[in-house]
Amino acid sequence: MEEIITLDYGSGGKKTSSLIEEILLPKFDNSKLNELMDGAVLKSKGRIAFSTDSFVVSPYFFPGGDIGKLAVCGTVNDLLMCGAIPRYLSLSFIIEEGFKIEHLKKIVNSISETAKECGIEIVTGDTKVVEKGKGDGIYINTSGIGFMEIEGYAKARINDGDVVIVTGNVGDHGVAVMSARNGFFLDTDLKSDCMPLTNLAKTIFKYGREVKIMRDPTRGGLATTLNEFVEGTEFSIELIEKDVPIAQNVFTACEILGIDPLYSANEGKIVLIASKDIAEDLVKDIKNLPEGKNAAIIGKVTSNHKGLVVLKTPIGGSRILNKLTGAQLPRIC
Amino acid sequence: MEEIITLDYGSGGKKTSSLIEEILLPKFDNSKLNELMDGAVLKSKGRIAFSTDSFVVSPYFFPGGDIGKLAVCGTVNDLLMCGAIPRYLSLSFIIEEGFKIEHLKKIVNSISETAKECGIEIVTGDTKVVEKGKGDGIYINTSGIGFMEIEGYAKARINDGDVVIVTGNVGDHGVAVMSARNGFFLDTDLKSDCMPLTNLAKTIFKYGREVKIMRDPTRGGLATTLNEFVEGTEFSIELIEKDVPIAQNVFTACEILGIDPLYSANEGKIVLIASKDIAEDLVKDIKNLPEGKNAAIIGKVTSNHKGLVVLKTPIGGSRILNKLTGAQLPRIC
Amino acid sequence: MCLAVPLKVIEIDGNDAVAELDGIKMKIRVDFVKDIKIGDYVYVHAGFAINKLDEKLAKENLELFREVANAAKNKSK
Amino acid sequence: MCLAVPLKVIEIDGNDAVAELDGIKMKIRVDFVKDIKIGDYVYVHAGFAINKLDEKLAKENLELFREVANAAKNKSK
Amino acid sequence: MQLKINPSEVKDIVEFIKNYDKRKIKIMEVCGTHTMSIAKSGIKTILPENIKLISGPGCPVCVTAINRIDEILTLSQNPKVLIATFGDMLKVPGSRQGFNLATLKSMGAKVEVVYSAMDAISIAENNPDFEVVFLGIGFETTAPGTAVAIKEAKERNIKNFSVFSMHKFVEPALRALLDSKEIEIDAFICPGHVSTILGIKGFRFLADDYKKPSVISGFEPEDILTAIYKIIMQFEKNIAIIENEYMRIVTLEGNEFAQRIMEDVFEPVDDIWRGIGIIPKSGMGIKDTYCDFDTVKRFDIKLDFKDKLTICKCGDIIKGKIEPKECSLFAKLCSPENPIGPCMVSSEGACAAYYKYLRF
Amino acid sequence: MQLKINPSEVKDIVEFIKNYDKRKIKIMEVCGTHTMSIAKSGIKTILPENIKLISGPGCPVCVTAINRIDEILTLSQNPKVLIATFGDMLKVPGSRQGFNLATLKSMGAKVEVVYSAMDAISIAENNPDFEVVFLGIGFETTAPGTAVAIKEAKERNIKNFSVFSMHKFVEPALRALLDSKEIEIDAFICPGHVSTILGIKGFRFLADDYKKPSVISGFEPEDILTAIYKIIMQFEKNIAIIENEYMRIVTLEGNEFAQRIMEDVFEPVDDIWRGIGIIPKSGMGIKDTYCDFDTVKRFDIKLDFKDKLTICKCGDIIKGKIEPKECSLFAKLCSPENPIGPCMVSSEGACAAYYKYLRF
Ligand code: SF4
Ligand code: SF4
Ligand SMILES: [Mg+2]
Ligand SMILES: [Mg+2]
Ligand SMILES: [Mg+2]
Ligand SMILES: [Mg+2]
Ligand SMILES: [Mg+2]
Ligand SMILES: [Mg+2]
Ligand SMILES: [Mg+2]
Ligand SMILES: [Mg+2]
Ligand SMILES: [Mg+2]
Ligand SMILES: [Mg+2]
Repeated sequence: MEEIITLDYGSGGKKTSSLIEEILLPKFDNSKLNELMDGAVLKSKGRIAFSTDSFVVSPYFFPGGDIGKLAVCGTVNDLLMCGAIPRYLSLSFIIEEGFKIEHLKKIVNSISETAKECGIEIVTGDTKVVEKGKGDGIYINTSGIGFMEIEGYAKARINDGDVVIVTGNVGDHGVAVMSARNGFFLDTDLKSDCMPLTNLAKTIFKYGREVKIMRDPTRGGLATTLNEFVEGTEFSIELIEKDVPIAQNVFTACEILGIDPLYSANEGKIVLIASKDIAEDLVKDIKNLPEGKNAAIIGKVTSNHKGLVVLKTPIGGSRILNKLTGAQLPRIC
Repeated sequence: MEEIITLDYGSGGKKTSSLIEEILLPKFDNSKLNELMDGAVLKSKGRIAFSTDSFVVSPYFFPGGDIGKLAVCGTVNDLLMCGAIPRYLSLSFIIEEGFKIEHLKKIVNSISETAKECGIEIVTGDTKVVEKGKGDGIYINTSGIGFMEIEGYAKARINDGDVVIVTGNVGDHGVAVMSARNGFFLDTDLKSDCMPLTNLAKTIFKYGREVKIMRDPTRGGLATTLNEFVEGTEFSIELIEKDVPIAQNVFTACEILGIDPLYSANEGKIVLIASKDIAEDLVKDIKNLPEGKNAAIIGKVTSNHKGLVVLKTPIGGSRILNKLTGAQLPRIC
Repeated sequence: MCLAVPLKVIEIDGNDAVAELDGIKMKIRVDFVKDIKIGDYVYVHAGFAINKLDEKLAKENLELFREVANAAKNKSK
Repeated sequence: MCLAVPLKVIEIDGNDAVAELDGIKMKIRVDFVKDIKIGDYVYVHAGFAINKLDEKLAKENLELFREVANAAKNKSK
Repeated sequence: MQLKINPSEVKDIVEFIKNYDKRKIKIMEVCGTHTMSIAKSGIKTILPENIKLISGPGCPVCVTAINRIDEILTLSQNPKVLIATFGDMLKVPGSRQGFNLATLKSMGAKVEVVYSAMDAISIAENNPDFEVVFLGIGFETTAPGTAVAIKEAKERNIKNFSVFSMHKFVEPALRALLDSKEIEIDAFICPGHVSTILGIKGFRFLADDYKKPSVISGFEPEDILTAIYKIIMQFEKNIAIIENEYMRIVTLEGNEFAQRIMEDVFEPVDDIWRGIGIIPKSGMGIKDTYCDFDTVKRFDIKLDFKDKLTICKCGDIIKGKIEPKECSLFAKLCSPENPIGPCMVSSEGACAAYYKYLRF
Repeated sequence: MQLKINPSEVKDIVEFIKNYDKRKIKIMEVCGTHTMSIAKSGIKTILPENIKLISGPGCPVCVTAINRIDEILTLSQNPKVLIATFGDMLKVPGSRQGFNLATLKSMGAKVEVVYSAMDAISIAENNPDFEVVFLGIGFETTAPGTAVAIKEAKERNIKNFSVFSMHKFVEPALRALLDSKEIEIDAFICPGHVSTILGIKGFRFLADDYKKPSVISGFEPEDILTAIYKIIMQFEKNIAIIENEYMRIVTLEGNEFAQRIMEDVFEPVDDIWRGIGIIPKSGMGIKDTYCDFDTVKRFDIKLDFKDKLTICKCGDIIKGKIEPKECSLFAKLCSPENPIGPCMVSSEGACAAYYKYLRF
């Protein structure tokens, strides 16, 4: 029989140990984790960033990545967005009984590789097993600690005349995962953009406080993140629709399913607000990175519509771009 | 209609914001969390402990606590066991759609109260919603950061002649939860011992390096933790069965269900190995705390059975006490 | 083969009953233990009372242990 | 009312077909678009081809836009 | 294949319309997809004061009577029933506050979102223990697909599949609106995809019987702008004809195969429209030949045709009598997160479009 | 009620036994619960060399033939079937490596752990769409409860409940062992709870027919130590009688009500025991009166009675021929985490007890 996870693996006894020792430790070899204590004891430095996310993506293997890669990138990216260099990661699994050990190994492998790529150590972890029918294969939580590099990214620092920059095409992850999940398509080239934002963020860090705020526009997409930037402030964002980079196939998939790429999740993009003076240089620098080649200035900060994001359409019209209201669903109308 | 969580609450849009702003933030009011950034930026100090756990307990309300209290205590206790004073907590929910908002509020409330009791700040969080049938009401991950107080708890420091101490009755949590879950009993006084170990740990910290290692014997129970202490070492533990404190009702419930209290989870106990010289004093100190009144010396470290835990029975026999092998199940035989 | 524990009967309703020990109450069936009354102790296996535990006999059992212990002590000498 | 997108037919099997655009392939039904052949463009609504998109007519449509644009420009002056 | 023109050319049409101030024209865009496209492209923000676009009864979700929603929600509580539906229907509220397919699903009802009626058939085959009920919504563009699914289910003898038909004809609704005289509409932008099926002849009655300048339009901004231009021109020329802007796909006769399949399966029945009331012969009932696949008969649902009191003004909005912001609940009690009426639920609903895109 | 004596008094018995060196005595504890209690209290570690305790065929899980397990596992794949079982059966391996109820459950089979046969009836009532199959395992102590459940199901006309009876009689197995002469057993510790049902008379045959000193014993360490003491005394006195140490609950005639209910529902049938083979009239078949509740008839299961080849030596262990450590797989390929045979699965299995408690 194919090896599968049973409830025993979560009982805290021998099977749990064997899971840790045979599948996890060999991939995350480092002295902190090997102690197998209740937690890891770590060197710290000045101020730190701390972030957490649980990952529940379905399917857990999707074009362009898997839940493991996503779980590492997700927290690494959030730490970077705080202005920190990611250092330590915790890793916690909730596995549904019946999950294939082969799949777990594949996921663990991609966690390990992504962690290496990010230069982050996995220092503490946990594994729980839930009954069949009480999960969706596997859920992963990662929490991370980073050492602060640049302090003070905050919406309070956004100002009239600032510009909005995105580091690449938007909507890829959400559309790729939705397509992989719902089976409406036979085949596509859609791929999640899931990746660590390390190089992009480090490039941005160089511009110090000329960058006001940045964020990875994940759930809720670009539109929601931009709203978060200005809601409750005196400012609005004017977004130029035609300047927002969207891959042709993502655009087409959205047209077919009746969804909006501006609300579709990204897992490998940064959207930021920077002072106008350095915007061109910054975009040039970003474009020099392979993952930044589609970077663009997509809008600007104004005082015209306090707290709102306004989209300027190609025909010269304008409309409000709200936060996402409710999960996006394929529609016929 | 009763208010419930729907998928929209996890979409990252407006409903997610309203959940955070109306239910979570008011309970965890602190400036780090209020920023609602990708993570929290925190003051750190020298060396830190970092720990994570996901909590999947069923039922999520049980006698003596709920999943919220458990999630805070669990990570706080793990940090304490590392020799650290817990400071910051991350909080991540995986909620099944259909979950009652009233239940969520109750859980959030108990998280908030327990966090206050522990003197820990909840500084960053996440909320995901999964489809009906892909969860079990609610799962919670907490990760925590503590500032190191005592370094060097490690099994490498265990020595011949050391004694084993437990801070109170064992098996309470596991038996209480199993009883609440399986409905085999009509009614019991069984209660989880779920609580923060802060005061107990601080008392133990005072004994510095005279304490060799300590751990909260959660999943897998006392037996599994003791095995973890000596496995792979030159030493064994001799446990005196009659000295292990067990509440009478826990003992009886175990007899009825055919399970073993030594393998039943604890969520408010510490088991530790300390040098003989200070053992009596330490136990006396622990007994002075209300939560330590049943503390006892329950065994000693020997070199007789390398790597094993041996139980001395009341009739003068002995037997091996292994790690748990597989989840405990009620039996008739 | 067959775990069984002695519990005290605290409610009876036909073949259904409630038994208790140390605050742990459970529903049991008493189909094959007749003339049962509240306060009786029964051995319960898999949810069924398999027999009553007679207080007098329990005392005799204790006496038996003591006799054996005594005899053993004498023989060991 | 009815979203529909133009896709290119790349496989046909009776009333089942596969249509494609920008690498996105989907199964569609062509029950009510007869004399269809591979390479044809169809407008697809809710999984059904509702009509063929004639290349010649598409060009005429573009010309229409241009005419209108021209006329509008002249009128605006 | 090139389908779009150069933005600078579009600007010329925009410029003309923006500056057109000769007369007041109230144009109804019948189709919800037009409503959506107009809102998304910001066309309303460039129209001059004197040109008004009002949304018609062309959002299938919006026109579905609350009676039907209640019946569907009740049906979803049957543990044997699995509802297969287009995503559009998921959040349409019933008459009890907070009840919709999404919330009932989150409490255990079996609901699956499909992209095509054919998907519902596959679900039926893969779930033999469930009664799969497909919610048939939409106008003449969507109904032929449902008809194919019903025919296929019959041919393949699928026993656990049925359709709750709420399909509707566009023409009776437009006639009812025009006949009622409650409202003034000067011209129509006609639904491009319904016209694909019905042909230009399907909307000729607007010009012939009611003397309304009408243009069948596609869904790109340039399509709609061109249609508006052409309507203005009809007024300038003082004519009222039906024109076809969407020539790349709409023909004179439409898709006769689709018409035939639709006629084979459905027959006109009196139907109730949200906010409008009963319109004779405006609904598509499943013919007796296919009664085994009719959810209403299969579950013996007593269809309710009474006008249910609702505080929602969708009816007036659908009739073009008021604009969303004139509803006293708009953006206060009623929002996309907590919609009171269907016009706020559907992304192509007039209220939702207004709420999302135009509340500057 | 006081049921236990003072530890110091127990020590006196221990001391005696520890120092007893007059003769070799091989005692079989028939009951798996005794095996477990002996292991947990460490009695084996205080016995002198000349006194051996060997485990008998009294673990219901251990004696269940692999054929039955395979049949159960196959049955669990029926999507309509919900298996209700005592926790004991969950991990008993079938003949395909890695297959047991727990792993099949983790892949979607419906399996619920119950504490009582009556729980299985409640499950049947609460899951009318499932066929609830209760796995009837155990000897005369457990079978009466199953009999009550079957009678109740009949009375209450519960249509979706049946019992896969693998219940067994103890006597035929002990007779088979003693008759086979393959093994030497000098004396017996008789199962206390089976005796509660059958009475002292139920085990008289050991002394009368086979001249084996036998003591019915309770399950506390002092019970077992007393039984051992009494067995030694019988040898000292050169007698072979049946004695009752468990007097607080075991009577001469046993529980006649329970016997009667059991006889009403079950009848002796030839049955196969793991490692022993077919023993005539050793199994409890469900009588025809209750055939509606017989899983075997209901699902038309062709019971397989062929001896399946297995590498496990449980048979020899159950017969007292070898000790667990003499099996070449013991603690190597076979362990509680990955049990090959049932003796390693059940916590009262001889191999599991030895593995867990005695591998110093
Ligand atoms: S705002 Fe809401 S209540 Fe008012 S008409 Fe629109 S949908 Fe109905
Ligand atoms: S060790 Fe395993 S294989 Fe050997 S007899 Fe025991 S159960 Fe069977
Ligand atoms: Mg711990
Ligand atoms: Mg985060
Ligand atoms: Mg994140
Ligand atoms: Mg853990
Ligand atoms: Mg983020
Ligand atoms: Mg931990
Ligand atoms: Mg822990
Ligand atoms: Mg998050
Ligand atoms: Mg249309
Ligand atoms: Mg017994």
